[in-house]
Amino acid sequence: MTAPRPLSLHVPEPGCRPGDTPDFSDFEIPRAGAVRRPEVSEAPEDMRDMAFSVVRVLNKAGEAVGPWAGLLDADALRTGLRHMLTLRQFDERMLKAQRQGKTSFYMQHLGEEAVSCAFRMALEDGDMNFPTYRQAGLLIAGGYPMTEMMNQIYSNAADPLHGRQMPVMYSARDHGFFTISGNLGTQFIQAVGWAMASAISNDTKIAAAWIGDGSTSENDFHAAMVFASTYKAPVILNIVNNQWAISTFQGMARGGAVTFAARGHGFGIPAIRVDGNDYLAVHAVASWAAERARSGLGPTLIEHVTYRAGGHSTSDDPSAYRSKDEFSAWPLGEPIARLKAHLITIGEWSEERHTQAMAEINDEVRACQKKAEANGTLITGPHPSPRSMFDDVYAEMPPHLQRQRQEAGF
Amino acid sequence: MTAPRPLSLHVPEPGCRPGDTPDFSDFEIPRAGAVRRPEVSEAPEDMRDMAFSVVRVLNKAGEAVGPWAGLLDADALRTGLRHMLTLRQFDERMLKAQRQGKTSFYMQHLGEEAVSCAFRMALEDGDMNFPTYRQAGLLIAGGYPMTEMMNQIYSNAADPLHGRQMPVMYSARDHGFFTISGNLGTQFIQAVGWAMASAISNDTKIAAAWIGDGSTSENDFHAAMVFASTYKAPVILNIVNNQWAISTFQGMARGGAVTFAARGHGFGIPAIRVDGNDYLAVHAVASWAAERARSGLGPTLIEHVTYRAGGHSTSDDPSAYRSKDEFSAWPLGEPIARLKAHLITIGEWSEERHTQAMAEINDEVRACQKKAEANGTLITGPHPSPRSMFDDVYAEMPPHLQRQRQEAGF
Amino acid sequence: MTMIEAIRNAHDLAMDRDKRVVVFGEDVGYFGGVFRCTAGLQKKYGSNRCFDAPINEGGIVGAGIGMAAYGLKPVVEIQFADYMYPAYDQIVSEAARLRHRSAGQFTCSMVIRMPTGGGIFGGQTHSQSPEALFTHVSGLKVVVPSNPRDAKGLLLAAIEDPDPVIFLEPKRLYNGPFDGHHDRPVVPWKKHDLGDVSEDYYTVPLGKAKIRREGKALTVLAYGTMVYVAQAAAEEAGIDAEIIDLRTLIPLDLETIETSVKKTGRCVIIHEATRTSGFGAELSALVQETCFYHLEAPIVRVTGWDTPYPHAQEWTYFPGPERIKRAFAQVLEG
Amino acid sequence: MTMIEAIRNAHDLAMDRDKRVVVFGEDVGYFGGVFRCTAGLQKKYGSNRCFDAPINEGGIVGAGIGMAAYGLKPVVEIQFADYMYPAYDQIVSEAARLRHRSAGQFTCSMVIRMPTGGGIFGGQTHSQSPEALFTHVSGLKVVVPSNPRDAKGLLLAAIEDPDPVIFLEPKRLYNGPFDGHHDRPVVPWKKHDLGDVSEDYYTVPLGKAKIRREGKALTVLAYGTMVYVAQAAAEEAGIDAEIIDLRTLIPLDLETIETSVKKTGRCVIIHEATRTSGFGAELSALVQETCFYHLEAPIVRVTGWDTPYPHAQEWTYFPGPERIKRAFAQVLEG
Ligand SMILES: Cc1ncc(C[n+]2csc(CCOP(=O)(O)OP(=O)(O)O)c2C)c(N)n1
Ligand SMILES: Cc1ncc(C[n+]2csc(CCOP(=O)(O)OP(=O)(O)O)c2C)c(N)n1
Ligand SMILES: [Mg+2]
Ligand SMILES: [Mg+2]
Repeated sequence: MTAPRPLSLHVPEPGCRPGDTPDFSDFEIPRAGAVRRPEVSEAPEDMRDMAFSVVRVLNKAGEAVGPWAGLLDADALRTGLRHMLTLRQFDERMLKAQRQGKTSFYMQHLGEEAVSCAFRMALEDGDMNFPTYRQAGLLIAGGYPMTEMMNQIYSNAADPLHGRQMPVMYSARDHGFFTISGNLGTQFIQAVGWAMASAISNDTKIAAAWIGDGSTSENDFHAAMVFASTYKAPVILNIVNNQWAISTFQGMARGGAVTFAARGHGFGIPAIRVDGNDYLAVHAVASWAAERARSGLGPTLIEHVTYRAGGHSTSDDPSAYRSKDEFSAWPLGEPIARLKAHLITIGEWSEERHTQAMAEINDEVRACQKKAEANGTLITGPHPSPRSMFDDVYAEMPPHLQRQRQEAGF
Repeated sequence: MTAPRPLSLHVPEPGCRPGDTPDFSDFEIPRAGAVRRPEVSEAPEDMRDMAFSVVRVLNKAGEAVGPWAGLLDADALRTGLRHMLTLRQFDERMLKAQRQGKTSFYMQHLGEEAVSCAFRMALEDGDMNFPTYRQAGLLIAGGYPMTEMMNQIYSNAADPLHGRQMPVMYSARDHGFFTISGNLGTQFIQAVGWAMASAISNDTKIAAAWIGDGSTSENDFHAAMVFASTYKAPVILNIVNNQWAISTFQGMARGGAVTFAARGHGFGIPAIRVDGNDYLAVHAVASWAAERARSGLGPTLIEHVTYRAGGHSTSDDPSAYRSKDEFSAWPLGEPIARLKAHLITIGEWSEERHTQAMAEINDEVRACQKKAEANGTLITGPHPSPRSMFDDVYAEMPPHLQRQRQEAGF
Repeated sequence: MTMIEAIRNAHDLAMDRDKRVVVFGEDVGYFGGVFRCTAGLQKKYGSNRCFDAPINEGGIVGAGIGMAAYGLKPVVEIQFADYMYPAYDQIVSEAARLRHRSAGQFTCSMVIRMPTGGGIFGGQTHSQSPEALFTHVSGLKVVVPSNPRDAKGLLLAAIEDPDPVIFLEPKRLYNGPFDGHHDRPVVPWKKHDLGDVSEDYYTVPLGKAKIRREGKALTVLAYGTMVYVAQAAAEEAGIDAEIIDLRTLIPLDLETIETSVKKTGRCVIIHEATRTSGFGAELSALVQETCFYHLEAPIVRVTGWDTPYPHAQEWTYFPGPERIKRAFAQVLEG
Repeated sequence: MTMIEAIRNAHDLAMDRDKRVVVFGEDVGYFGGVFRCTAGLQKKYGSNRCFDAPINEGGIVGAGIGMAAYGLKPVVEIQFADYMYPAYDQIVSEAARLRHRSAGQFTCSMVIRMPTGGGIFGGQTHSQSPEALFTHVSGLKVVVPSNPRDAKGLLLAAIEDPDPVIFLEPKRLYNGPFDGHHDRPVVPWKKHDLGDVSEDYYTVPLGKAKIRREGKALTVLAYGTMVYVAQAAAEEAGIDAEIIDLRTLIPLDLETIETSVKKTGRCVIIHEATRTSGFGAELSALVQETCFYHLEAPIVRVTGWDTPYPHAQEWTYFPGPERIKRAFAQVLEG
């Protein structure tokens, strides 16, 4: 044996840092319609290919093609477009509100609107999402009042969470939206537990777990995979691969794997990659996974391939770690433009209707904001009473908290 | 859409519980020699098949066959046989010592001797194992003095760990054996960190991580996979699938996956399943993985398929949860008998030599035990001074521990 | 009943009465738990309600949180308290916070059981008493029973409780009231009044301490195994000690403590856990805050040392009767 | 220098001096950390010695332990102390125990840095002060600097230390000595004596407290941000308070504490963490044990409440100058 050569550490680096020219040429993207649609009952071992391709429905010409097309009629598509436009305008206004000091913090969805908006339409009322901070589309598409969201963001007197949580950490049980945790990943296994509970109770409801590409590294991801695999829990496990986790690119979490979806294979969990900027594809894949879960076939892992076009949060300036041109080079385009083009292509939409819709949404979001601001903002108040801080630590306030509340002067 | 049917929870059960007839017919075992030997540099994506088969060298006729054969000469094989026989006799004597009250606890290797004994011979001095409690073969095959092991087991005056650790929780830095943790799984990621350190230091040493089938469920398994994958750490990740984790069978941890080895695929880590009761196969696969690590090709995951023939520990009675006949039905046989038969087949061993070797080993183990017992046992003492309990909490004893030691009367 | 039987019986009654109660953990299903606390439940209630779990404590608690959020009442076992650390994030950041952060929309009625304490040659990873790591976390309740009758009633109260309850079972008490004299055989529970446990459903309310021995000379604050060690010490030293079995650490029955210390003017606090930042520190601070003008001597803590729990030297680590007698003398001298 | 610059400078000097020092954590490499404490290090020392990590705190610490066992000196960052829980098992069961359980064969010279404390509208998951969860764990050292000069010297001492050190950085102090008057702008460190930091290599020894303000009326035990809040309270109330900045919680400088309390006879303990079983409880117990006969009034704790750290009401949670002044009055009345 020859003397071994010295080892060295491999530290993955993105292809493109500030100043570099973005290059996504190693990202293999199949043509829309090219990827097969397996039967939901197909054996997990027989559909491993699904983790290495990308399900796409909308082609460059704006047509919906292939085996995953055809699920949504024009009305549904127009509703979807409206949801995405609403989310985008909501984001814009709240970003501005944050800059004006009306709140402390905000996180937007720019470029990823299709993921949560389309997914929500594949669920039934009563199903439960365990979201991260970047799926507000689940609320908007689910009809949760925007004013309530804003009340939460402003920590104002009407905040349903009494000012306790940071902005965007919504909770909306009646809208199938679990209370968002500031700790990454924890909710992934909880979703599996919720789904197990539904199965234990011989219920028909399913759960949807959400996690970011970066957060798949967290250990709770493993717990979720193990439990979902072992108990065949009726849960959809969603990875939103938006390419970035604050300043680290997805390769830091993915490591030597070809895709995040491939993580499912070690657990016998069917895994599908989907074009996350294609509203129709996300909806179709989500519906497929929901059918599997509801039929007792167990969990499905979905990797939504998308791009975080904005900063990580209002505390973040991405120009410090990535090229400003990356989003324009991003090969999957922009979800709103793509759905709009499709609707126009099939003759169900027009520039005029679009302009009009934008104006309507603008009015609506503004009106909500006005209502919310009437309840106060973080800077002006009124805020929820500090007294309420001592509530809900327990169902019943124990003596030591009563004493402390008194000590605090309430 | 039709009304969905009520869900129910899937709880995996082993095929065989006490009273049932063991049936391993669903365990697909290739013929010895049938599985290919990829180049170490083959792309991980091209060798996924290796996770779904079983590398075997020794066939039923006792011959070493196929592309993984030929690495060890007769001397090396006789040494291997001696290591396994020694480990078995060591186990027998220590089990008995525990029953006699000379120590509080013991864990044996019955049926799994090949795994750690053969693996050790594929490593170099200076490499570091991060073992569980069921790899004492690494010490025996590495030449660590048995008397020292017994001193530890007896918590006697000569115990190198000063009576601090439970029996079998050895630590032997100079023998490439990391201090065993009572907490399952924690050491798996530490091994990756050690390997990263070797790479950072441009060293040539590699690490070997060890975990049981049941313990792969622990979250640290994920941490290890993520870090090993991301940094291409020079580490061998060993899963010892001995079919049981106390009372739960391997299916509770494996879930819907076909094999544990498949866990590697979601991380782009090459994974090989090996007949853990085949000394030659374990050694060959370990050597292959070590070559990969040393060549800068990164981690390899090995699933050692074996069977825990004894109780989980001296606190456990397996007849409460599995059939007494399972081991005799176990299709991969018994590692010592198989290596012995091979040596006889190739004319390098005989029943007489075997009997003689057994007697020699018996003498050796007895002699070590006598020496160890001269240093004391748990029941008789002498024990390490309780005073030493306050040492090594920190390199230098801080004032509060000095005060406490005084309070304790030392 | 032994404490194991009492705990098993509590599970049985809870499962029988409330379909929402589900029981799981490592080796908990078919085998019935390494300490046999759940034996027979899977057979009786089916593997949908009592089942084995993968070896992943964070997963067990995390899945339990999801189930509780759905509306079930999970009662989970961590095989040894020493193995709760991988679940600590789920317990602290999630179970304990759910009600507060969601303003009551999502709650977590869950019991997390775990055997604690040493004296069984378990070494550093089968002997720990991590109660202080839970008492520091707002949103958790923390219970430590000291006998079968309480264990059953407290466990049923914990299962009824709408919030997460950490239920710490001193494993040295499973079979009898261990008093620290490890060289003598333990008298089994069936020979002890508190081992006489009704088969009926009853609860012992959380947050209420119990005076195990009345006395005027000094007050002992103890829980779990230490209650018996304190009793032995008091009897052997012939000291008129008032021994309070706290039973619940959070919420704490400060009233009973305060009344006693104001009466005796002297206080000894005992626990098996490591001293620094142990629960004894909080007790000491509270006694000092509430009884300062009644204290006639410094409060004394008798505890495990600030070292890992050793294997061979465990009786030097364990706060046995001799150490407690010395503390009594010290606090009476003061 | 700001505290951030001082910490960065300490990293730089340590890496320059000792090739074994490696630095990693989430966003720590290319970007230089969300608080910029490691900015420039990757560029200077290469990505073999300063690199980004996957988002897995247990993995970061676990890998660090392996590296330390190999012989490197990892200095890792947990992005916020609130995210240390997934690493808690590796810290408690492994890093803290390695030397003891292997009788010194394997050791863990590692520094685990994490920003702590609130007052930045971070809500319950960007504001926590979990020091008591570390002080209860034998084998760990726990450091909390209160200014740039100490932060640099203590960090260098921590890196030199042969054992695992938890290094808690009060993020509210990163840019200036925050005194709790959140309605006033913070004076930057460059206008403060303790912001005048030498570029040279120096250490501040672990285990030594510092008296920040001498006084005779009462003793204040504080650390981190609370040092400045206490100073403001003392000045505004015109009270002759002796303020001790503990700097290191484990090992604790009990001598300095004892001397001061024996002199003043009165003691106020302040921390931002939740009260029950906070480090204040241990301090109170120790002061009571060592200074009982000198105490003229009950020791008072001023702390965060036993609730999660709220977003909008954070100034009610934060122990500000007004609450501390009330505590001063209380302890002087007693
Ligand atoms: C346990 C934990 N560790 C670290 C953080 C800090 N943090 C918040 S978001 C984030 C990046 C997450 O990236 P990704 O999962 O890809 O989600 P994305 O923001 O892209 O949607 C980090 C590191 C946290 N919130 N919780
Ligand atoms: C964190 C943790 N959880 C639980 C245990 C208790 N325990 C000890 S061994 C064991 C079973 C491990 O099974 P496996 O990983 O298959 O290893 P084997 O004993 O078969 O070699 C369990 C549950 C532990 N030691 N640590
Ligand atoms: Mg992301
Ligand atoms: Mg096993």
